Parts: sequence; structure tokens; C-alpha cells
Amino acid sequence: MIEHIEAALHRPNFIAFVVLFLWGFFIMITHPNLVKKLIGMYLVQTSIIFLLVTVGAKKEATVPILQGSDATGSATHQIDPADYTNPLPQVLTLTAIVVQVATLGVSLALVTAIYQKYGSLDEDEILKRIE
Amino acid sequence: MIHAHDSAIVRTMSRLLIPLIQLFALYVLCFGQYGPGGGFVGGVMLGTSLILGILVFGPESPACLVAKKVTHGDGIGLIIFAGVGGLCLIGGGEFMNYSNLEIPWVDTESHRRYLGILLTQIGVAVDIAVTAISIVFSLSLIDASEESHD
Amino acid sequence: MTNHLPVIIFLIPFLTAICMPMVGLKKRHWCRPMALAAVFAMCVAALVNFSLVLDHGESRYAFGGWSISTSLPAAPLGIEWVNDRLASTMLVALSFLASVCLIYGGPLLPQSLGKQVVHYYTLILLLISGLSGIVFAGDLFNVFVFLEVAALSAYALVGIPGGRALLVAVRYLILGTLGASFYLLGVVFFYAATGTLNMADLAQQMTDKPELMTSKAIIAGSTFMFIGLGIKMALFPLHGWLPGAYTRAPDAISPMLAGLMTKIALYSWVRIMFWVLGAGAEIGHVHLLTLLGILGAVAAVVGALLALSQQDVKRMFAYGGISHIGLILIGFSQGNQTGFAGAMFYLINDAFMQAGIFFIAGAAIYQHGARTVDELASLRGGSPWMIGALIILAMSMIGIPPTGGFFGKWQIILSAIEEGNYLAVGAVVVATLLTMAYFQRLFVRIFRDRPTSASAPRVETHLSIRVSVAVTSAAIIVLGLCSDPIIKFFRDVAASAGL
Amino acid sequence: MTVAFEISLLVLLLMTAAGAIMVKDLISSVLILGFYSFLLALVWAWLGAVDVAFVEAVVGAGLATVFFLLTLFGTASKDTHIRRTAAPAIALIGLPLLGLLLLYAAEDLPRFGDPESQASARVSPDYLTGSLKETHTPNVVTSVLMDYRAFDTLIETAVIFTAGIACALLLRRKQQ
Repeated sequence: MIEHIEAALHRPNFIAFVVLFLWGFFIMITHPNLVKKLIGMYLVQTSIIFLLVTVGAKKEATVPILQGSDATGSATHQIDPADYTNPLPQVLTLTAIVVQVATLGVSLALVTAIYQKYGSLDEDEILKRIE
Repeated sequence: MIHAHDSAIVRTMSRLLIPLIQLFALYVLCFGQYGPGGGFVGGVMLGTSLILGILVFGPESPACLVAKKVTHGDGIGLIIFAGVGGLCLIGGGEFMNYSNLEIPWVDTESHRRYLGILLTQIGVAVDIAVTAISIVFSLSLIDASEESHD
Repeated sequence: MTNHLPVIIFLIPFLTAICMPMVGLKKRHWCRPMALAAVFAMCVAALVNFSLVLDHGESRYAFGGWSISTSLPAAPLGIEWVNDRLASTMLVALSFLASVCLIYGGPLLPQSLGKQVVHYYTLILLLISGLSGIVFAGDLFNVFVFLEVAALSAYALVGIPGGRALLVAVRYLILGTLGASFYLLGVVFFYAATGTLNMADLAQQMTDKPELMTSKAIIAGSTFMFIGLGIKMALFPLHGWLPGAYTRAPDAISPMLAGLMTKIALYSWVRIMFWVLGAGAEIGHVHLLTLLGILGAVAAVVGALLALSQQDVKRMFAYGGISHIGLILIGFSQGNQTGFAGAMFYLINDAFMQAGIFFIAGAAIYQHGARTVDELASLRGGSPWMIGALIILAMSMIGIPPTGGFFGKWQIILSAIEEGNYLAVGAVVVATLLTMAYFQRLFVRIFRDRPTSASAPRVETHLSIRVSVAVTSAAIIVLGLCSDPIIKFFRDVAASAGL
Repeated sequence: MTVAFEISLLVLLLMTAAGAIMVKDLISSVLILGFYSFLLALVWAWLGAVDVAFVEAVVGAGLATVFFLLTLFGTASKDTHIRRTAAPAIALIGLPLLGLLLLYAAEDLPRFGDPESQASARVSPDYLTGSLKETHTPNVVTSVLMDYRAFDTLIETAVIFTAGIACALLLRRKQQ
């Protein structure tokens, strides 16, 4: 148990991820207000994206835009992969962010439609009004 | 919900900002291969420049009419993207294998791939810009179709 | 051109979907014919693909031609699709069922849609293309993106009727997004531990480095992936979204969701479990398959129990579907060829059964306005043909020969006996008895109760409803009659998965 | 120095997240969420992911906030529910379990920023060395996004398209 916590403490990013993920998860499931639920959802999704970027980070490395290419775009010298951060997680992240915003758009459309119909954003109140 | 903003400062600033945003969006779109940015960011910025117009000048303004016209192109971006991919099929390669694009004046594979990336970025940008505007119309409950009597 | 067939199959509905908003702007009545044509073309292409795979064996499709990495031949740089026997079979079932559902949906289309018909058909086609992408995908992240396409269209389609359906759709969206997030989290763990997303390469690494299998990252990653896909497949404790969504969704949409969504998520888990992790995977010191068997048994029994207590017909069938997911998992979890073949057969069969049973539930609402079990008695007066179809479907759900349901269940029980797993046998038997009980309740209402005054159908039976109900019932009987070769075929597939 | 910077950024991140969750006024809470997104973009730029930071700043902080605000303008802007319902038992049991599982898994993850980790060693060097030669694109993220894994991007664009269609289907009916 102690060593688990110790292992985690060496990764502040990971702790931030865990906190954001669990808190967002909790709000998303339990909060009665629909918009707050969506804020929780947003936090959950960003926390996972955050973890994904963290996986791709490299110490002593710079952004993955290759240096030393001449005007025609051919490399002027040998490229050392250790100099640049890992591009693949960043690509997955870009995809995930766009997917997240798409989901947000649809969910907000649903919420707006619910408000037009029932005049409330509170789940309990809406259920009350249905009956 | 959305109505024309009556503050002169906001209106003038937006008038100045909108073309600037569009210019920057085009820069980001075209230089995505050399620096950060690309289709997604460029598309969202193009979209937001029009969204700013809708929010500031209101749903009756010419800016909004332009945006409404734009939403009729829903799907064009994806057709460009998938079309470039499909052209590679015709060229004899796999789907999205840009080195098989039949572009007459480009002969090296890597340059074809470069052009393929550029074309598909434009597709992505168009799609995202159109969709962002379309979602904003939906969420703000503005009727996007002007010929609603058909 | 034939080696491009998988991507062409995917592009048919996809391109139709993206062209539809522009076509529909001017010519709204073209949408339905366009959608139907696309799905039929997809059906034909899927059949051709199936026969080609049977003849030439499996093939892999590398998008962008990025199949070879310079330093690691096993790990492709790009995205890969796998077109093997399992995928091509699933695709035939999927496209066939999708076209039947589209035929069925025509007359039931909500009248209030108006101009939205364009969006409605676009979303249906996007749903179908998303599901077909999941079937082929050989890349973990690719599965995630396709899951999102399918799920986003499903959320919106569920919300069409407005009112309560919107609330249900929000719940579906929240849980579905949670499922997708868990799945993505699992993918991140897998990627962090192995550095690749390609399923074949992952499997290769698992066999090359046995210590990977016991690594905590992989264990946690597979757990998260299972939770995520478990939400998508509505496995028992995670099924919260399903009953409401299926009950409130438009009657034209419920069959498609019931027949396809959960089954494809389950299929995707089967891919990961047998083709990536391998059948011998362990979590801690517990065998992964044992764990799945227990979860499946619980889901099978509890789902059927909950179905028994429902008044609303659609809701009852929805719980029945949850129970069937459990049954299928029991079959897979036996870890032998018989179990795999039986479960795979039952999965395809269940897709038809669920679609068919929701066809009938929807038709009962359309013709008689009958939503609850009590009101279903009115079927007897007006629609004897529908009762015939219902009897066939019920026989299959319970598991009476010669329907397909019997043979699937039989194989699952046989495999459990083969493994000496009597708990699983007991769960299947109990679930069967409970299924029998709720259908008995239904049929007692239909045959014994005096039909109420509103027994004559409110509307004429539409031809397309008859056709789709007849086709699904016939398909179930045909599946039953041809069960031997199909099960043998799936046994071969299981052998190729190393069982 | 950098550690202090990192820790303070992360603390600020958690604080804005807490603000977004706890503030009662929904519009403020959404604006705080936008701030949270900007901080995330900052963290990512610091981790060497400039493209991601750019997209997060534009899409996450910009577009998502606009969507949220438009919704709130059309609906209630207050979280009216004053009394909190008790958290369900399943959440109280499930969340700690989930947290333990996450911490358990953390042990075998590669160390932060380890250049030798599997994730950095398996395929990503091929992208870095091949991008210029094969696609003439110095920005490796763009070349992976639009060429090596272009199919994912196509489907992702389709996700956005689906969202646009779905919103139109759900909300544009009343106007007729």
C-alpha cells in the first residue's frame, strides 16, 4: 500500500489525473443539474487526454517539429528521435479533443431540447414535472 | 436569445477583428505542415470568425446571412477529404495512400503526400468550420434555412 | 479491386451519408431510396467479400499503404483493417439486418420529422458505417473513433420523439460517454505499456514477452477496456442506459439499436479478448475467462428476472436482451471451441431475434396502440400473422428446436459440460426457464384474455412491416436449420484464435 | 525551478476544476471551465505538445465555452438545486475502488518523461525519422495526423459532422 502511494507521488501529473478523473466521474453520475453533469463529463474526458499527453512526454526533448530542413524540405542532417517528444500520443489527443467537443455539442443540444420542453435543468425537478 | 449588440465599441472591434481572425486562420491552415496548427485549428478559427459576426450583429444581419449560406455546404469538407482518399484508390494504391494521387506536375512520392496532406487539411477545415456554425445555429435556436416555406 | 473490398463496403454508406444533407436540401423524398440503395449495395458487397474471404483466406488492409515500418516489420505505422472470416461473417449479418431495419422503418417514421428526414437518414447511415468500421478495425484507437460515430448518432436518434425520450437520451449519452472514456483510458494504458495500438502487434508482444501479461498496466488497461465496452454492451450491472433507451426510442430505431449496438460492442470485446490478450489471460491470479463467466451468469439470470417483472412490452424485451448478452458471455468464457462457436452463433442469432421482437413490438404500437403486456391481447383480433411470427421468435428466445436459439444455447451448455462448469449450465437453464415464464405470461394474455373493444387494427398493415417481420422469422429458422455448417465454421474460427 | 512551476500549474488546474464544479452560478462555472482549458493548454505546451495546446485553446477553451454559453443563454443560468442529495452507496464504494485501481496501475507505467519507455521506443521514432523523407512535412504531428493515421482523422471529422447533424435533428424542429 505504502509503495503504491510512493510510486504515485513520483508522478504529480498522474495524481492530478486521478483527482480530476474521479471528481469528474462523481459529478457526472450524481449531480442533479444537467449542465453540471456535462461539466463533470468534460473533466473526465480532459483528464484522460491529460494522461495521454503525459505518456508522450520525454525529458530533454523539444516539440516534434523537425529542425534543420532546407527550403525544399529535405533534411540537412541526421534526425535523432530522442530530441523530439513522441508525436503519436499527441495525434491521438487531437482526435480525442475533437471527439469531446462533438459529444459536448450533442449533449448540449439534448439539454436545450429538454429545457424547452420542461423548463428546468434539474433532473429531479424534470422528473417531478413529468409526473 | 441572440440579438444585435448595440455597443459601438464592440461592433467596430468585431468589424476589425473578423478579417484578422480569418487571415490568421488561413495562415494557420496553410502552415500547419511547418508549425503548430493545421486543419482543425484553422477550421475552428474560420468558424469562430463567422460566429463572432452572428453574435455581435444579430440574426438579421448580412454576416448571419453569409453564415446561413455556409451551412448549406454541410458535408463538402468530408467529401473533399474522402474524395482525395478515393482518388488514391483510382490511382492504384490503398485508400488514403496519397503517393498514388494522379497529379500531373508532381512526380516524387513525398511531394504527392505533401499535397495530399494539404488538400485533406483544407477538407477538415471546411467541415469543421461549417459544422461549428451549424451547431451554433442549432443551439441558439436560429432557423438556419431561409427558404423555410418549401 | 477486390482487395479494396472492405473499405468499399465501408465507403458505400459513409459517402451516401455525407452527400445526403446536400442532396436532401433540394430533394427530400430522395433520402429514403438513397439510404435503401446504399444499404442493399453494402449487403451485396458484404456477401461478395464473404465468399472471397472463404476462398482466399484472411487479408489485411493497410490505410495509406503504411504497412511496413522500417525498423519493426511487425508494427505497421498506419491503421490496419483485418478482413478475416469472423469479421466478414459479422459484416454480412450486420448489413443484412441493417437493410431489414431500414425497410421496416419507412411507415413508422415519426410524422413530426418533416424536413428532418434528411438528418434522420444521414444519422442512420452514419450509425451503420460506424458499426461496420468497428467490425473491421484492427487498431484499438480506430475502434474508439468508430464507437463514437455510432454512439453519437444513436444518442440523437433515441431523442427524436422528444419529451421523456430526451431525458433517456441524456442518460444514454452520459453513460455511453463514460464507457467510451473508460475504453480510451484502457487504450492509454495499453499504449503506455507496449508502445503500439495495432492489435496484431499487441498480440505479438504479449506472446514475445510473457511478463507483459502480468504487468499492472496491462491488467488495469484490460479492466478499463472491459468496463468501457461493458457499458456499451449493457452487461448487467452497467446496463442502466439500455431499458429506457430501447423503450423510448422511436419504434423504427429500437430494432436497429437492439439488434446491432450491443452485439457489435460485444464482438469488439471478443476481438480484444481472444486476438489480443489471448484465452489464457489472467487478472491477478484469477483466470479472466472465469471472471467473465461469472459476470455472464449473473447477467443472464438477473436480466431474465427483471424482464419477468415488466409491464411495458418493449421494456420487457430490452431486459431480455440484457439476459442474452449474459448468455453469450457464458459461451465465450468456457474457453473451448464449442463454447466460442455456440456463443458466436447465438450472437448472430440474437441480433436477428432482438430485431424481430422489436419489429413486432413496434408494429403492435403502430397498428393497435398496444404498449403493455395487457394490451397485447388486441393482437389476436387484428394480426394473426404477427402472432405467428411472435411464436417463432419466442421459440427461439426460449430455445426450442428447430429455431436458431436452440442450437446456440445447446452448444453453450455442451461446452460448459465439457469444462465441467455446472454453475454455467445452471445459469443457462435458469435463464431459459425465466424466459419461458415471461413469454408464457405474454401468451396467456394474448390467447386467454378476451380482446378488448379496440382489437381491430387502427391502420392497415404496411407491406414493409410484413416483409421485415417475415424475413427475420425466416432467418431464425434458416439459421436453425443450417446450424451445423455454421457452427463448424465458427469452430474453425475459434481454432484460428488459438482455442 | 521547473518542478515548482509544474506543481503550481497543477494546483491551479485542480483549483479551477474545483471552481467549475462547485460554483452555483452556471455561467461563472462555465467561464471557470474555460480558464481550466487554457491552463490545460499551458500544461501541454510545457510538456512539448504545442499542437495539442493550440487545439485545446481554440477548441476546448473557445468553441466548447461558446457552446456552453449559448445553451445557458437559452436556458436557466442558475443551479437551482440548493440541497444536495446524498451520494448513492454505489458511488461511495465504486470511486475509492477505481482510485485504488488507478494507483495500482501507476506502478508499472513507465516513469514520466522516460525517453526509453515503450511508448517512445516502439513506433514513434519511425515517424520522427521518416516524416521529412516520406511526406516533406517538418511538423511530425501533422504528418502523422493527416497521413500515417489519416483514416482516424477522416472518421474524427465524421464525428464532428455527426454532431452537427445530430444537433440539427434535435433542435431545428420547432421552427416549422
